[in-house]
Amino acid sequence: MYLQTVSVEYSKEIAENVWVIGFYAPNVAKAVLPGQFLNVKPDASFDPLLRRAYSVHRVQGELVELIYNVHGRGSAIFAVKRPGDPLDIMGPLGVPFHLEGEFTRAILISGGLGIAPMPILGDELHSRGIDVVNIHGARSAKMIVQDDRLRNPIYATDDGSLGFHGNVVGALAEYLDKSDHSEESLRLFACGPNRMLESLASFCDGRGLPLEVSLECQMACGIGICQGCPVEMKGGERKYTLVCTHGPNYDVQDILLESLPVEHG
Amino acid sequence: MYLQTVSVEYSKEIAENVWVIGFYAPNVAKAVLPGQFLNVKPDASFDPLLRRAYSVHRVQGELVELIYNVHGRGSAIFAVKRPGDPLDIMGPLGVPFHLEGEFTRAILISGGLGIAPMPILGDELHSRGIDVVNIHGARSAKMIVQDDRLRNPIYATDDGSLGFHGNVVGALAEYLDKSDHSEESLRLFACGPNRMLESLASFCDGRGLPLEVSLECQMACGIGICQGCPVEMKGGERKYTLVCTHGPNYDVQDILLESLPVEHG
Amino acid sequence: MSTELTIRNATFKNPVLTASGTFGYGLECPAFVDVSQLGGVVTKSISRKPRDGNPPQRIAETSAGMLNSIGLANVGVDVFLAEKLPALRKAGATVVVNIAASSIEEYAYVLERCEEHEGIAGYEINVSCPNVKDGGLSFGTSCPAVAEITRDLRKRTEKLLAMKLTPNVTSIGEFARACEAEGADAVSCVNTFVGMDIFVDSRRPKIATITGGFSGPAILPMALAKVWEVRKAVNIPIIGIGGICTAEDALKFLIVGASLIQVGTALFVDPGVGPTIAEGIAAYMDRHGMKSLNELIGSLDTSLQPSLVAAGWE
Amino acid sequence: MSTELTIRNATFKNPVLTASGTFGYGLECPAFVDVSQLGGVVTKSISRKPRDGNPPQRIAETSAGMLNSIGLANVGVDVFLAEKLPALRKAGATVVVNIAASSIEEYAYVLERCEEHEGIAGYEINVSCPNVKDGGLSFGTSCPAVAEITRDLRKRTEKLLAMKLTPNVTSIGEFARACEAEGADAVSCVNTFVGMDIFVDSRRPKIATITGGFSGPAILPMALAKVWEVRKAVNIPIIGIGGICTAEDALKFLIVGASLIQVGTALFVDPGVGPTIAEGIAAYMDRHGMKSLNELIGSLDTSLQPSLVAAGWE
Ligand SMILES: Cc1cc2nc3c(=O)[nH]c(=O)nc-3n(C[C@H](O)[C@H](O)[C@H](O)COP(=O)(O)OP(=O)(O)OC[C@H]3O[C@@H](n4cnc5c(N)ncnc54)[C@H](O)[C@@H]3O)c2cc1C
Ligand SMILES: Cc1cc2nc3c(=O)[nH]c(=O)nc-3n(C[C@H](O)[C@H](O)[C@H](O)COP(=O)(O)OP(=O)(O)OC[C@H]3O[C@@H](n4cnc5c(N)ncnc54)[C@H](O)[C@@H]3O)c2cc1C
Ligand SMILES: Cc1cc2nc3c(=O)[nH]c(=O)nc-3n(C[C@H](O)[C@H](O)[C@H](O)COP(=O)(O)O)c2cc1C
Ligand SMILES: Cc1cc2nc3c(=O)[nH]c(=O)nc-3n(C[C@H](O)[C@H](O)[C@H](O)COP(=O)(O)O)c2cc1C
Ligand code: FES
Ligand code: FES
Repeated sequence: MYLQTVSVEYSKEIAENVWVIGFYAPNVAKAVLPGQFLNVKPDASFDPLLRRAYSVHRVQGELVELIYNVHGRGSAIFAVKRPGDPLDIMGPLGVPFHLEGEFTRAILISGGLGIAPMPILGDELHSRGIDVVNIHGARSAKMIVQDDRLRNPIYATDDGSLGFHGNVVGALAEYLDKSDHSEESLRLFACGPNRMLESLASFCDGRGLPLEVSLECQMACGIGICQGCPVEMKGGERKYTLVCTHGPNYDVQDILLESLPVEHG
Repeated sequence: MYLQTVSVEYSKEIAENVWVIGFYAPNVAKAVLPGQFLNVKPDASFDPLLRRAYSVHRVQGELVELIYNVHGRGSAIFAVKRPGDPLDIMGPLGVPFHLEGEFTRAILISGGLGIAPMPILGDELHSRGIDVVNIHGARSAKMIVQDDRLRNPIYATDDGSLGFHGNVVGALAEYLDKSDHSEESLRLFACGPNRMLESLASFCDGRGLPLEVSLECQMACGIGICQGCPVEMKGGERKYTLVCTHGPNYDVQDILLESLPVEHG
Repeated sequence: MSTELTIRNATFKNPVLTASGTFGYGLECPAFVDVSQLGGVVTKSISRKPRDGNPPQRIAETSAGMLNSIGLANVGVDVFLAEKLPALRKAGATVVVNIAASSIEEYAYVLERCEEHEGIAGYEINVSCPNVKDGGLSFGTSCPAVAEITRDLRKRTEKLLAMKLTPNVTSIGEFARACEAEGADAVSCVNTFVGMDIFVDSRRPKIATITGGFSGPAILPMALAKVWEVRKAVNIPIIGIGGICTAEDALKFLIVGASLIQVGTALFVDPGVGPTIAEGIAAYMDRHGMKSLNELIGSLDTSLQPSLVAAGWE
Repeated sequence: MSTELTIRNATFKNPVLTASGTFGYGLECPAFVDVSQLGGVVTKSISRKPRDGNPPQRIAETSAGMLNSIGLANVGVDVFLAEKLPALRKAGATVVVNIAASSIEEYAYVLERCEEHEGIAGYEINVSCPNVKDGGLSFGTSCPAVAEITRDLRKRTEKLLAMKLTPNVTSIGEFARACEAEGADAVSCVNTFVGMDIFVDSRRPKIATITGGFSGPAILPMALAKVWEVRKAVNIPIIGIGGICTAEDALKFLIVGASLIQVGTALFVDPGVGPTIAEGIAAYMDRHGMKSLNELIGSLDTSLQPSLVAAGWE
């Protein structure tokens, strides 16, 4: 884990309100595992005060990329960063996606900015010889990040303007129906709005599909020293798990998704 | 008086820790009079919260220039502005230098950043057919803004690295001794550290020279609504005058310079 | 859709007022600010005699806030009534006169002088003043003193009487209850918090009075909590104050339970922000299909908050 | 030049401690943070039994500050003593155990359990806890309750006993005097202020408990004023806390009268800032030719402040 100031290479809009920020960080590029995040300080001011968590999106050599929505005051500051501007990052943080166990195909399901951790995860799985399919949904075509490097993408839009007309759960159902792959050899990874994760979880539960989810919740420290990021567990000894250090990636069986708030900020 | 967001043309260092920031503001360029200032918001954050006052340095057509030291958190933000960045300005504010009355030669005396209002003042006096002499002092040559456009400059440095070896009061005494000009037709204008103004004031008092000073003091609003910027008057009905709206330019006879604090921030 | 609101016999065309001491007499403001577009203007605190105020320096900036020790500099009630009030009326402002004093008699004197004049919508009583009889301790931290001032002034006016409370007490709800019991029409929450700052190199205080009044966006969460405490304590209208810079900030106070709000420190950054905030509130009401301010005021939804008795301590 | 300081029998190698609840158990911190370079580590509040803490959400960001309602989540005294304390000692930390409880008996129980163990430099008592006997009202806002806790615990330990005061009272000096009178070695000033924030669109509170503890750079001027008030009230050492992010901030507290300081919220932004601040203090002392912390502590120069009796009201 490193705390350092790097220099921005670019920060640019790649789909409607989807921005990518890239910078060279050899130590992070080398250490980071899929599903881990960086905690980034918007600027030196105390307003905004706290760091923001961003999943590592992709690593190419020593170049690290994050993607983000311009949502509030923190991200608005990232959006006006220019090449050469300093960027204060801490990480990699969190427990990576759990990739142990037997599976031959992985379905990476993302809603909106939930696409963030998928490229680095897809790359890793691919290098392990696992088939990767991406199901990526958004409200409309213009919000979809159409990235040629995304492995086997299936797009879903609420308004039908691109790919499957409907949400990612619908697209997943269709894919599974058409697919010749045996469901036993599948592993699902998902990231997106909490309500999307809930409906995906109940779908997977019905079909007996193993699902790993990457969660978002309000954080202060990102390293386990504030106890600010609890999510309720489905039984077990402890009532809560801390998303920043025990997560953000969980087997959906272990947590109570309903305990996650709908709103942030 | 205007409240508007303009676009930065440049912000660059022109002497050791002396920076100039330029922007087009046709309405301000047209309205501003020598000695007036703008109140500038460092950025959209609430930290720093308040606007900073900057004397208008020079106007060329519709281009307005301010100069500043990088001193604290506000000015540090100005220093990293790039061409095209937004700049939130309010002004022109304050009572301009008093130019009424008979005089044929003006001596503009400045210490350090006190040079700020002198170019625009020199230009105006020159256009009125008045001779202009600038006496500009700093600790050392590298902190001196050597600007060819400055009218008849005499430099003074504490370390003797440029021009007169000593402070501006010494340089002024030397100039007056050498000058053939009658002291009756002179008017002095000064801006600089409060302690420089004090010693200049006592010098002028001794010689019976009319001196107008441009003051700096901590402000919150710059427009007379907070009562935060008092300076004590030398008698008169009211005890205090508000630097932002009754000043910042005063006949030195009217105010108690000693009541100005040495420290800011 | 209407943003108008009446308290007692004072009607405000929208819920956005300027806070005392942060907008001068409402006359200094630049040409682009139209005071008639404000819900109202609360004047700088007016005292019996003119006051020079405290020596410099009076201001220090802090993270997202500022300290002040103006010392209630003002022109005094005579000049106010003769010069400032007529000008304010002419400009179309709804005027609330804020009164400061160092004894109950003096509060009464200033208010009664005002009562002789037309064009005052109501009074806001600044109790964060040194009580000379009590050795200079602030009236505002003594509940009996605040009750007594309220009782006395209530007898002297039929106009809107709002008591402006200090947040620097253990239980602001208690003070609000005393004001309600003595017939105040509203409570203004809050005045500044006590703060302090120093220069580390000279090791001297930044402002002449050592400690001063702390205001600005930094205090918003505390001011909001005080309004919430007062909302639970009384039924009279609350005027919410503290760190409001945007329509979103103002909405927070209205939703938590304020009927009107005041903008203070934010005016130093943008003297024209009052009408902008009023427009933002109206736009929000439109977006949420609200017809009147009453649908907004106190509409905080706590139904999803977990029961803390169950979740809480042991 | 030395930045060492001893209070009672606890010696701190420099005046910078981490604040309770903002550094976990001092063990979660990343590898680049060396706890042995800190003056000390104050643990998360430890209670008799483990506590899950409050439901989400527990955190909200505000201008230059944040709200929290963690609900004193902690592993309980048994696990703390068995697992956390030995690890902390091994890491070379000077350990101050912060204790939370809902009754005097419980405070005593936790402290006595700690007394059985080596390697504790002292105790900090968090009195901002709900007193079950008093219907859940905080001990911290009742002066007799704080006095009683101090008296009781003083009898039970020869170690450093610091009472951590809440700022949410009219007169914090009074609480400090009670602690001093009952034998406390120091007072820690301050715990969090009460704050609140809401989402305007859903009109719901941002944190589960509606109101929460407000901390961060926003509160610094108020915390500093509280330390100043306490400095004038008592002679025992003060531990200054509130919004400290830089060496300059820390120096302000020392100059106003704190003997030690604690860094809290700033650790969330930079968990390694403690040693940086300690270095900055040492550099300042060097620059000013100071040989010991005592030359710094309480060295505020108010000689130039105008006499406000003369300048002030009427
Ligand atoms: C593990 C993790 C990974 C994340 N990865 C990404 C990512 O790859 N891309 C991306 O755009 N965002 C991601 N987020 C959300 C991100 O951290 C920012 O909080 C979000 O971009 C809000 O931006 P803001 O600062 O402009 O919002 P503001 O309104 O300024 O935020 C105010 C506060 O609310 C918090 N907050 C607001 N929205 C969220 C949210 N959705 N989740 C958590 N906290 C929030 C902020 O962190 C901040 O503390 C992630 C969050 C977590 C916890
Ligand atoms: C009428 C007037 C004209 C001015 N003209 C210039 C100019 O042309 N060039 C220039 O560099 N500076 C000028 N100043 C000072 C300027 O307003 C800034 O305050 C100063 O640059 C401090 O910069 P900062 O924001 O980085 O300091 P910070 O440390 O961030 O300031 C903290 C607070 O202290 C105040 N402050 C700090 N230093 C001063 C100071 N010297 N005078 C008044 N307030 C201060 C700031 O305004 C702010 O409120 C002028 C001040 C006044 C009142
Ligand atoms: C410079 C200044 C002067 C003030 N003067 C007064 C005053 O004369 N009377 C009064 O009741 N409140 C006064 N206040 C308090 C404000 O009216 C308001 O209650 C407080 O600043 C909190 O609001 P804000 O954070 O929006 O500024 C003053 C505040 C400031 C900043
Ligand atoms: C997330 C969080 C948790 C805290 N938990 C405790 C606690 O368990 N016990 C305690 O005495 N204080 C606790 N505090 C208060 C801090 O120790 C400190 O007094 C306060 O935050 C002010 O300092 P700061 O502004 O530097 O954070 C907590 C503060 C925060 C922000
Ligand atoms: S964000 Fe601080 S413990 Fe998880
Ligand atoms: S700065 Fe506000 S009155 Fe002068």
